[in-house]
This record gives sequence, structure tokens and C-alpha cells, in this order.
Amino acid sequence: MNNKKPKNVFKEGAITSEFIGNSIYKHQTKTSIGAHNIFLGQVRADIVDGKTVSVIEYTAYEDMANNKFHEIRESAFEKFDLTCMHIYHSLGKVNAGEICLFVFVSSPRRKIVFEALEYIVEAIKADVPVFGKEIFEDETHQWKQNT
Amino acid sequence: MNNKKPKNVFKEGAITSEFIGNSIYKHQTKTSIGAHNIFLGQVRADIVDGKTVSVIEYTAYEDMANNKFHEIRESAFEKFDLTCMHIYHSLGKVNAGEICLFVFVSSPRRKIVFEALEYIVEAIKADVPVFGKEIFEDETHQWKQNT
Amino acid sequence: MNLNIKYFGQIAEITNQNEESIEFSGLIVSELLDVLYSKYSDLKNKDFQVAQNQELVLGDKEITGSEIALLPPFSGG
Amino acid sequence: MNLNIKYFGQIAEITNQNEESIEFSGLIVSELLDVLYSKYSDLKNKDFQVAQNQELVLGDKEITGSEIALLPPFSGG
Repeated sequence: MNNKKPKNVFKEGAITSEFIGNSIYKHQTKTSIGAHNIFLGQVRADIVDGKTVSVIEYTAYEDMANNKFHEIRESAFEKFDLTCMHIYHSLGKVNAGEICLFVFVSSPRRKIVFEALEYIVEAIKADVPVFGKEIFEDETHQWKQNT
Repeated sequence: MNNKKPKNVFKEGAITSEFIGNSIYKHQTKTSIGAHNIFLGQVRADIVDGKTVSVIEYTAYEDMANNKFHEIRESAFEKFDLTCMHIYHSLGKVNAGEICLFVFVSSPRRKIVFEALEYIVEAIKADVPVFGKEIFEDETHQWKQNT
Repeated sequence: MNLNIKYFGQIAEITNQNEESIEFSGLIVSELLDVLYSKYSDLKNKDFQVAQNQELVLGDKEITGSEIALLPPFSGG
Repeated sequence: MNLNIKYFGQIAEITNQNEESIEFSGLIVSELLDVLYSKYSDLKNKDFQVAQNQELVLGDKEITGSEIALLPPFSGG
């Protein structure tokens, strides 16, 4: 296997709690790990001018996005003593209350996972060409802006 | 329900990945949440003088510990705009690779969860009277020291 | 030269397509943008970045003929 | 007065019990510790804190008769 080839980070639709639980389970054979830190992005039912967001539909410049995820991954492994790192991002429709981003880092020690996770999540928000269309209950929409 | 009464944070034995997945699932009805951050402490199979840790057996000064968990909880809600916060800690035997600490914070916005989670985990490590006995494969033991 | 241009998000709403081929005789990114502004005047009011060969480029960057993309503000996560 | 004293972790290994009643005629924590040191000389080499009424106290703290605990270094998580 060529480690340099970017993996596909995208998953169609929401990321389920079963998938996350199962991913945690798989790390129980790695007994050098002492600390995991997990970030989950969840779709908010924001109210804008009296209308409630019911779905975010994600699109991405997929090739560039997977390359950026790969760069973020390589740079995080260089900066931090991580045992494992996993990133999953939704494409397509994700309902309010469902999970659209799952970032999972593991290390022998806790201080490292805190620093690494925040670094990775901020880099994803800043550098990865993913676009969220916030669809209201009446089918109108606006484009999500990260803050 | 009296909110001022400390909840029991302790669970007998390891915290399972199913329990964690289910806890994530329960938050999908809370659509004001935009970001979750989860810390998991996992028992490391550390090697000390050629012997491998196979189990940590946790004991606690339970009443004081639950009071301290409660104080940490109250202080975190005061400091940070959190929607939810959950803490679970194991008592008794937890095998290497299994999870002994689960801290889960949720908020509308991500920057808050990063700060809050690290604050809470550091406070737990510093202030809560829990004691870990690291049992080696040959049944000898040493007492865990947090660093 | 013939360029393949990709559009995303609210930019694709203005161009009404996700990708197109454009015949381009200029040299740099800002000249390409002038071509696109005259074709899609609403683009002028939009905030976007340009990627060439999957890397963000500025207006003075030479167009090499690789894939070009117009990217609105990122909003992943 | 009669004090109930709890022991935890490696401290309980030295005292060989998790709790006991002790008749105490002094006033402050350090005097209680002197009683315990004379009973369990190995305690002198151990790192621990004292809690009274579930709050950590220093050696000059007055003993009020509430529950006392000897707590080795915390190692939760």
C-alpha cells in the first residue's frame, strides 16, 4: 500500500453514532494508547429570520479536499506524537442533530491529543474546500459561513 | 430533582464503546449543539522493569470524589457556554486497552468545547481522589502516578 | 488555450453549471477572471478564491492550463 | 474524642485496613499525624494528603471530629 496516496475522507450522508462507537472499539487492541480525543461536528437547527435550518447539504472539490486532508494528516503526525488519527466528513444531506465531521486522535499521553485535535479541526475548517448549503424547512437555503 | 446533589460518576469496570456510542446518539435530539468534544482515558499496557501492566484496579474516596466531580461540573458550566456535560469514571478492574474515563462536552460552538474539555480533564486528574493500582501480568503491582 | 473550469457552492449557482470549457488567450489569473466577470456579471459581488492544479493562486499567477476552480468560502465541519 | 479515619491506596496497604476508630486527645492535624506515625512508622516515608469533612487540610488545621481520610497521590483517568 502506498501511504502517500490520499485516502477518501468523505462519507455519503451523516456519520452515525454506531460508526463512531465501532471506531472507538477498534482502538482497544492498541495498548500503547492512553488518551483519545474526539471532535464531532453536529448540524445545528439554527434559526435565521424566523426560519429553521433542517438540513445541511455538503459538496466539496473532492480531489483537492482529499489532498488537503492528507496534508493536514501528514503535518499533524509531524508536529505531534500521535498513535492514530482518523478524519471523516459527510457529503450530501445531513439532518439537524446528525453528525457531519468526526476527527479522532490517539496518543500515549493526554496533553498531546488536546493540542493535536484542535490543530486538525481548525485546519480542516480553514483549508479544506467543502461547502455547506443550509436548507430551511421551507426549502429555501443559504450558504453556511464558518466563523 | 435536586440539581445540587452530586450524581454518581463511577461505573463498575470498563466503559464500553457501545455506552459511548449510545451517549453520542442521545445528543442528536439536541439541535442547538454544533460541536461535541470527547476525552477517553484508556489503560496502557506500560512496561516497567520488563513487566507489562495488564489491569488497573481503581478505588476512590467515593463521597469526596463525587463532590469534587460535582464542583468541577458546576465550575465548568459557569466558565463555559456548554449545552451538556457528562463524566464517567471506572471503579474496580479495567484491562489494558479498555476505557476508564469518559468526558463528553457539547456546545453550540467548537472553540468552547476545546477549552472546556481540557479544563475538566485537568481538574479531574488534579482534584479527584481516585487511586489506580497497576497490576502486572505476574500479579505484582505498583501505584499509578499521574504526570 | 482551452481551460476546464469548475464551480462550487454559491458560485455554481451563478454560473448555473458545475464545470465548463473556456477558450482563453490571456496569461494570468486576473485576465481569466475578467473573462468570467464579463460572462457572469454577478460573480463580481461574490467572495471566492481561485485554485489551479488544486492549489490556491492569486491574480498575478500564470495560467498553466491545468484544472481551474472557483471556490466560495469554505464551510466544512 | 473518637475519630473515624479512612485509608486509601498505598496508605491502606501500610495500615492494612481501610478504616479505623482512633481515640484522639490533641487539637490539630499534625498532632493526629504524630499518633498515626507512631502506630504505622512506614507512613513517614509516604506521600499523602489529609482530608477532613472531604476537604484537604494542612497540619495546623483544627480537628473537628468529622471524618478524616489519608489520601495518597491522586491517579484518576
